[in-house]
Amino acid sequence: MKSASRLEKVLESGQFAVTSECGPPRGADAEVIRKKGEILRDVVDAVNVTDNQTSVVRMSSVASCFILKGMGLDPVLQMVTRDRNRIAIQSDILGAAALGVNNILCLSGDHQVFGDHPKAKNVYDMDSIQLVHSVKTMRDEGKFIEGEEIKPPPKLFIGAACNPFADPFEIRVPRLAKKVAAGVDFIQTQCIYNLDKFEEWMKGVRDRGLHEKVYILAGVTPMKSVGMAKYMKNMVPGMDVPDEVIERLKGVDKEKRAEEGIKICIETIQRLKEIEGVSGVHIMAIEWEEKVEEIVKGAGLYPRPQV
Amino acid sequence: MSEDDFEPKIVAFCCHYCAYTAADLAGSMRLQYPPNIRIIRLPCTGKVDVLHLLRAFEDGADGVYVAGCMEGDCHFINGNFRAKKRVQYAKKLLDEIGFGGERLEMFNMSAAMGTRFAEVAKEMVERIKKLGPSPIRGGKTKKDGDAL
Amino acid sequence: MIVGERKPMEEIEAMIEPFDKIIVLGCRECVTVCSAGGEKEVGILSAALRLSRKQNGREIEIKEFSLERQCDHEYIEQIRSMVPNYQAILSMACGAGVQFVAESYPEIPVLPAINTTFIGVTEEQGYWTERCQACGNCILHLTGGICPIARCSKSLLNGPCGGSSDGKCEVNKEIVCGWQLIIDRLKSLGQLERYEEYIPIKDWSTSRDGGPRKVVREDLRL
Amino acid sequence: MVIVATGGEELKPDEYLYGKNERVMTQLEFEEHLVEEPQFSAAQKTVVMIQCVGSRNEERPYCSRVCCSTAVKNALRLKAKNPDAQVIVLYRDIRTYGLMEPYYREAREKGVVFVRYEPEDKPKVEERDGKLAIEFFEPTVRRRVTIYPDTLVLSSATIPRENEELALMLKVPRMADGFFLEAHIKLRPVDFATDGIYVCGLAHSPKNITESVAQAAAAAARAGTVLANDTISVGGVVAVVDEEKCAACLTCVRACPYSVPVINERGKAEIDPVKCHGCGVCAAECPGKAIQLQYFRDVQVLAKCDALYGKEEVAA
Repeated sequence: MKSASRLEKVLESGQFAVTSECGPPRGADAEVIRKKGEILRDVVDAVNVTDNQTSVVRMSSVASCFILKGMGLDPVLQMVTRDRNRIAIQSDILGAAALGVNNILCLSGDHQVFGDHPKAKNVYDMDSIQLVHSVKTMRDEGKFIEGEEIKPPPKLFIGAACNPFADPFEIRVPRLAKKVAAGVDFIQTQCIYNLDKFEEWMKGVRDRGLHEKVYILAGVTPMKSVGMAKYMKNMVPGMDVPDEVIERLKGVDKEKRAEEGIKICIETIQRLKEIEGVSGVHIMAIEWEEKVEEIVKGAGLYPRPQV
Repeated sequence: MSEDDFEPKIVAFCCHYCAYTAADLAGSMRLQYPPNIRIIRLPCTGKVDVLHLLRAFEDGADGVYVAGCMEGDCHFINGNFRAKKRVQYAKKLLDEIGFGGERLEMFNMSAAMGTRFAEVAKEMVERIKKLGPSPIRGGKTKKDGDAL
Repeated sequence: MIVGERKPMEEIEAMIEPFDKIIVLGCRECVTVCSAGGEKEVGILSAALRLSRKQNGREIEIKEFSLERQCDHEYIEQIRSMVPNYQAILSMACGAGVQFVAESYPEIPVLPAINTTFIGVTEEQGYWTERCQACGNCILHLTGGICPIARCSKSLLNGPCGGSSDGKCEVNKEIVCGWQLIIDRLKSLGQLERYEEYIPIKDWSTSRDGGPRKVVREDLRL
Repeated sequence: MVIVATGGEELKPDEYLYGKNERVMTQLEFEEHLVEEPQFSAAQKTVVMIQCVGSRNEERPYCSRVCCSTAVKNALRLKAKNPDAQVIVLYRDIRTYGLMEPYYREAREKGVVFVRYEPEDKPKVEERDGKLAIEFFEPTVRRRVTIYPDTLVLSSATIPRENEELALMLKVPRMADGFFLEAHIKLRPVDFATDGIYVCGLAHSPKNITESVAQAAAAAARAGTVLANDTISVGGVVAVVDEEKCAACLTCVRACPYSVPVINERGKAEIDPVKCHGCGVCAAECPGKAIQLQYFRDVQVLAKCDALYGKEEVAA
């Protein structure tokens, strides 16, 4: 075991893992996190905590993880390289590890123009692959980026994101290979609506045997409405929402569309379970955490294993 | 100064091959147009410089216009297009300093359009009469909040 | 070359508001080439400033002058005799030129008339784009000759982020994804496998992060 | 060297039953009948001619110049062959200008009747019982008169040939009616403003043969003044580069519509005065003010600006 992560244990034991996420509040109230944690308790194996997602200022990811940890959940610390240089990043990693956080997801982060502080200076001292490499060096070699010894090193289960749908498509598998080589333990993918394209990518992953070196958790997000589907299709960079998904939502009554969105999500998970090399799912129910339980149960993934 | 007794001074930068010849034709045709227009001949409106436009205003012109060939008919291929863009740039600059970009304009006409030449002259005199004297000759600036 | 563009008139006018006698100082190097601060722009800016002042009934005396370069002492010396007759210098050089003129004339305010934008190229007449961020440690040999630091909005060194779609950057559809360009170039060079070479975390100390930089060639020093 | 001599055509009218009744024809067609068909003249008891058909109206405000003389000539020719034929010419103004006035007098002496009509009250032409009926107001007797002629001859307008494409190609101007426009009506009557292109004949405006010949000779002579020389002197309106100021930015190289400027071995822009067309685009675009167009230098243009408003001092 590389860490004390529950997620790692579930995956190591060969069971299909389920993770979800929660976005910290835009305020200083810890209750918001606790409520979300309560909803997800026992429903998933680990909970990602986003790091100022879409560049909007929110409660610190490290602090939010600490709150969840205190409730007995297994948080995944999301860490973007947009806002911190290598000094701050390593410092936060040490802090998170000291507070009992066992998982980290290494990201570059959305560009700040999308957020509430578009005039900010971005940092990008490193990219997400370099962050993976740095965390691995810290954990396995017990060394900081510049080579100084860490006493004791942080024991973190290292994750990264992957978008099988972004361009250029031909480097999507090589990019995963690069992350694997840098030392990533698990991958959480972008939301999957285009299963055909995802399977094509997975085939490329299997051809290179990457699924044997890294746990791949396929991302899913239930659609609440046609508007949300269209927004994701047209406005969210790197998102692939096929027209038939939108058509299917349009095909039912307005008040039943959310229900239909859940149904689509469950069907997607069932299909993902069958794909060789997919080790779990990552359910991103954006501000809709209360539905995760329904999805997990609907997909036959409940109860979660005790490890 | 009322609109009636204000006689604007207007400089017209005219292309030798069209607008200037059109002015000549307007004369041969005995067409009347206001005497407020002062013509400066250029080989092509592509020779018009933003600096010249601004300097004409500095010298006290109440209005300035550039008259080039019909689009597509420039004797030098595309000088009139360049002139158009420069006039747009200078108009923006004049707006930025509160002088008013509408005191400057670009027109297109062929050498055969003596009548159009006279019309443009009238049109421009009327426009400038409405705008009043140049801000540097006692007229109002746009920054006084007295925009037309 | 260094690319710049003239500041908005309002900002320049506010800057020179206290003065009635100024020098507008052009530079005949980069800013001439990118039409930001050459002799022509000096003339246009001066005319616009005079016009603006005149209409408000307060005239300004402007000396229009252009130097070969504002980043060499010897050229800057050319205005020494005229400086005492003026209240301020409005420099139409890049930020380096403005500062070097200021260093030479500590007794007079030296003000910037242009915004220094980037190190770039002329794509076509009137259209300039960025190519280099002067990081001080070139990696173009690793990335197919296209710089990810200058041309990726996040300066990512190991590939495009998930926001790249249709070859365009997530920041804005008008920005070409730098990594798309790198991949395309590596492909045309038949070196796509080079993409998988890990580029380690960069030493930014050669960039501005190492403090103001200098280049010294002892063999050339007098 | 180009001489534009595209000629003109006779308008095929769309009024007075032209094309609908075979007795209605143009002057050119009438003339052909007179010359080619010996019996034609003898068969003509009454012939009516209408002047200014398609000319001097809103669409074509110009006078076609040859129609009055042609009408008089054809009337006299008919009278010579068939003195009994009655010829009535409905006109607005008779313009047998120059030395053709005697023919007009002769026609009247020979009994050709000239009746004036006003453009507001043009003759009415219609078919009545298989006959051609022409009704018009006779001002001397102040009555409306109807005549049933054997032939109605229309003095149709002279129009330019289809020449728009040529005008665009040569970049030479045309009037709204399609005739080419010379550089100056009085001072440069056969030149275009563009060097080396001249105009003559009906391409320029309606005129008679003598006038066309005279103008053609003039155009040929103008072209000859150039062709007769072994060398030509180009105009002085050319762009010159001040190498001291040139930043070799390539703006002029890119801006020149004729690709004349080059960066020379000294790393400065160079403009060949023989190739330069003198448009001044480079001078206007040069960000270093290193290029001046001779005769239109900045100081000259600005001096004109200054002078317009009584300033004597010229700012350089």
